Amino acid sequence: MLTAEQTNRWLERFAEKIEANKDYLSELDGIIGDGDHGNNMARGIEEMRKKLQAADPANGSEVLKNASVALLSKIGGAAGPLYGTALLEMSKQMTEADDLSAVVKAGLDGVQKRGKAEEGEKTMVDVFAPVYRELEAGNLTVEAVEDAVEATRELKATKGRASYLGERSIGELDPGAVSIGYLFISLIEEGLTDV
Amino acid sequence: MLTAEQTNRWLERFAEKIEANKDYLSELDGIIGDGDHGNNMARGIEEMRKKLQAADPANGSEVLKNASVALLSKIGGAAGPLYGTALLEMSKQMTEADDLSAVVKAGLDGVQKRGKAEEGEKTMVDVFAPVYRELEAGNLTVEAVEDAVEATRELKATKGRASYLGERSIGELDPGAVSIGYLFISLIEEGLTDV
Amino acid sequence: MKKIINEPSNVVDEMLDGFVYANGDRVKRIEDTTVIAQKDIQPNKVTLVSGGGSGHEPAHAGFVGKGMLQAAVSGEVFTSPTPDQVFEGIKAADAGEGVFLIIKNYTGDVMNFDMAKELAEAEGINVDYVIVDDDIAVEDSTHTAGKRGVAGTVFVHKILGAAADRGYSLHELKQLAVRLVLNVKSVGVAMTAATVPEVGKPGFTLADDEMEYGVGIHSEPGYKRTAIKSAEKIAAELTAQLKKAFDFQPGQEYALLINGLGATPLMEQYILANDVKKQLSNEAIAIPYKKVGNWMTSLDMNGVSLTMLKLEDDWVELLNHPVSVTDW
Amino acid sequence: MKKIINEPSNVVDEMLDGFVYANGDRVKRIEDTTVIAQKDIQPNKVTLVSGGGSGHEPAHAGFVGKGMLQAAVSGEVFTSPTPDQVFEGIKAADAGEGVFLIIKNYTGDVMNFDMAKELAEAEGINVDYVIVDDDIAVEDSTHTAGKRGVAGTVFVHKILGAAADRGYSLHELKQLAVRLVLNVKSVGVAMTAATVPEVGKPGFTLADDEMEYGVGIHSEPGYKRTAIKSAEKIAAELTAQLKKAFDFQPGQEYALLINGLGATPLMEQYILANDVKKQLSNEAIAIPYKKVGNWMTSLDMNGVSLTMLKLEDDWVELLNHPVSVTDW
Ligand SMILES: Nc1ncnc2c1ncn2[C@@H]1O[C@H](COP(=O)(O)OP(=O)(O)O)[C@@H](O)[C@H]1O
Ligand SMILES: Nc1ncnc2c1ncn2[C@@H]1O[C@H](COP(=O)(O)OP(=O)(O)O)[C@@H](O)[C@H]1O
Ligand SMILES: [Mg+2]
Ligand SMILES: [Mg+2]
Ligand SMILES: [Mg+2]
Ligand SMILES: [Mg+2]
Repeated sequence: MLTAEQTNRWLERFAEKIEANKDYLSELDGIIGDGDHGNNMARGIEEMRKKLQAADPANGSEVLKNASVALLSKIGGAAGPLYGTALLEMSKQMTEADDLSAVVKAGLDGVQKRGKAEEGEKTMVDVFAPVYRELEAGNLTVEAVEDAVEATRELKATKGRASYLGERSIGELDPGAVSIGYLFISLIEEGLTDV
Repeated sequence: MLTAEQTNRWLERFAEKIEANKDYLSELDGIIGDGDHGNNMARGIEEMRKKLQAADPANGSEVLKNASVALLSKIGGAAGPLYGTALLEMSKQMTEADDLSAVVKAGLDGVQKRGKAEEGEKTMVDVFAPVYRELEAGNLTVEAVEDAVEATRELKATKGRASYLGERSIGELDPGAVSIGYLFISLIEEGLTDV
Repeated sequence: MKKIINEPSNVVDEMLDGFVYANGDRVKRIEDTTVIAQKDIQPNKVTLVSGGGSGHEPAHAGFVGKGMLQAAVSGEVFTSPTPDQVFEGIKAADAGEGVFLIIKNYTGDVMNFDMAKELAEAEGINVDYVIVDDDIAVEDSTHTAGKRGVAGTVFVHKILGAAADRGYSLHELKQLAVRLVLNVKSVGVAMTAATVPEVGKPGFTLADDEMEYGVGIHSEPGYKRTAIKSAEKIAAELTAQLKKAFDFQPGQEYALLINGLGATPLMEQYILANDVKKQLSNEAIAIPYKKVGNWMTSLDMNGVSLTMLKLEDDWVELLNHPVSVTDW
Repeated sequence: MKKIINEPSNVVDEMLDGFVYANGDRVKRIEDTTVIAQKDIQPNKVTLVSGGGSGHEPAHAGFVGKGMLQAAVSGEVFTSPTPDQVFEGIKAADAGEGVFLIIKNYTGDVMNFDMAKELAEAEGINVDYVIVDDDIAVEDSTHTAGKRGVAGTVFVHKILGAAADRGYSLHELKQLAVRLVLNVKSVGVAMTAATVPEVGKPGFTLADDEMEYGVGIHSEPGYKRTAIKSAEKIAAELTAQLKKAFDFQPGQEYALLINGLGATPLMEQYILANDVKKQLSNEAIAIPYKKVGNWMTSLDMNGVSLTMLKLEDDWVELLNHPVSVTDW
């Protein structure tokens, strides 16, 4: 299991990326959605930082649980329940096994149970799922995450997003895919995929 | 007294001028007022034409009275009661004397009683009053009417029109002065000032 | 011009028919007129008639019904109705105890309503009236001698309507009306001008970063043009103007109306309400009655006005008196 | 961006405070939440909670009061509120007989309300819900699986509120709600997109001579972009869509809601009402209930939507059931 310190580092790096890219995420969402994803995430991140700084967690699972509650209570919209669920399920799984790919799988399952999206529908699932597969195969890299994010560009939004102007969505990245990408890139950059 | 035929010719020429200048009058009103004077007058004129065509008046006084009722019932705003009153008072005066300047004076008095404006406040009174004086002096010309209209340009709207943006009104003609100018120019052009 | 209309010259007629279609259980249109009248007017009470140019919806037809107006007369857009139309309104409202006219202070309105009053009196109907001039922004503005009549008129409708419903005589209504008008003041701000359908372009132009304090509900000039300010600063300016005009004294009670001018969302009106709250909480006055929304609009003008009414006697009660109208 | 606001990130908080300032006799804000709740909720009745992203005012706080909603939960602008906030709303509304949630069909709203329901049930509160998906414009649009929830939600609030006030059980409300949702359909048109304060520019762009049919209340894409049409043509298109979706049959009765999207003046809404009247008079259906105004807005969007509800049983009576809310 990740230690509290490791998990804090992971989420802090994630937080920095979200904050640095807040406007970018909202811009992406502005093209194919309603333009609030960056603001939603930034609101959640601010609360998460506060909660994590105030807490004295025993292990990584507790850190994830605290983060989950913070994100759930501040992001709102679709991303809030999805991030909240992802982190909560990962937290739960972490208490049971040390296998990081099983942890990520639990998060992915949670997201899919909550949001009912399959792969290919241009959502964060299109990053979550390949990340899990690469992890399991033992070769998750930053490039692999970035490729998965980039691949959402060519997908046509369907579940939850298609329309007669569906073509609006083709050629643009999915904002939730980009933000969840940051989560996994942070994990790699902190060197936590091999612990 | 003007005959019915003469008065009809007078008002028909007036009607033509209003219709031809409907947009111009509204544009003038748009600069210093609310932009409806041309539309207001045109609505009244349409009704006046209808009424005058349907009527079988015995004399000019009756024509003016019918016109007055039509204008009053369709122009609305400030111009409606003023035109309605002007024509009604002129109609009344016409039954009493043949003197055209006395007729115009009656109209002017009616307008001032109704609207409480003095000369110099940038209203139709600034055309009505000089027209009366010229008529009385026996030398009313189209040029004299046009000069009176033109002179409203330099007046600053006061009664009913001044404001901190009062300078908006300087340099522009008063729309009601222009329209009442057409009334008197029509009178001259129909050769009715010497009858 | 992005408007949902047909012929620009037909907007008033079609609007009135649409209004009756939607609210036909409560109101009717007097045939061949622009009068919207209450159905089933109670007998033996003084009745109220108001109106003016169109473009201020829900004023005035939206206030027709038991407890408020018995008839509303609509002119063309931003143009006073003609005397014959107002006269039709008076006849439609008359229930035998006299008719009271509520007139906004514009040269055209005053003259046309006055002539209608003469017509009605000639037919034996008792008529009295009040002229509302609540806009403290400017004296002697375009179209007006003295101050203009704006959103404060709505409080006058409401209170006089309640008083009439309670059986006030024509004379008592007049006395109350005069006191109301002395005690009601408004001031507004515009971000954009209104576009009259037949004109097709805004009544004046404000740059993208400009707004103007004191603009009238027909786009008449205001008293100060400035860069766009925050809601907080706008609330500070508007309440300062009202404070100066009223000379707030400790213990006084006021009613407050925040009025959207047509294109300003309710969200912004409530944000402004919050800033007005902060401003007024610095004063030793009480605000036992408050109302927020679009009441006296100016077509698609983006802006708001603030109205305060210094309360006397039982005026709060009259404000709270139940009504059965479309918009209150 | 011409808006009367302060910090764009603060609009919801300030709006809610302003709302309570203006309507504090009827509602309160639950401290440290975005919940507006009715004061003095009657005991022993099922209570109603709705909400969603802000920017749709008067929905939803304007409908809080006896006979309609007991609590409204506001998210950030166009962003569903979080589960803890909805949970606070449920607790504030709960009067012991269960709480019924009215949810508009957006992925975010459905997930957040669903999680709140779980939280409430874990604390022993009985919760049931309905998901309103009245917008027939498009299937599977941005933010939504299936059809979106728009202005028809207002009819659902009104009728369920009346039914709850009359003592319906949670189970009976659910049954009624399901039937309502099957019978309510809406479709709209936008002349301009809304500008979210934190974004600072319109959600999409329409040329000066363009409009778009079927745009959602968060600026989601519609089904047809076209040159600006007359009110008559717009009424024909919107009623044709509804006719097709309902398959009008002789003798049917419908309620009609004409809903302004925020920046469209009432005048235009009534002009459209007049054209809708002409369209519907060609059908052998009756419209015993009609309502026109801004009920489910999209900030400063210029546009309107049309909602029809096929009436069954005593639904007209429930629509006419008296309420004590800020905006009805
Ligand atoms: N059903 C779903 N399953 C998985 N992810 C989803 C789903 N719906 C939306 N998302 C993700 O959420 C992102 C949008 O989040 P956000 O903009 O914050 O919320 P909202 O869509 O409510 O405005 C999308 O880019 C997408 O990645
Ligand atoms: N008190 C007044 N006395 C005389 N003329 C007046 C007065 N007020 C306005 N007018 C005239 O009426 C004209 C405006 O008419 P119009 O635009 O039709 O009505 P409104 O001002 O109600 O929009 C002005 O240009 C002016 O000449
Ligand atoms: Mg979004
Ligand atoms: Mg004018
Ligand atoms: Mg006018
Ligand atoms: Mg959103």
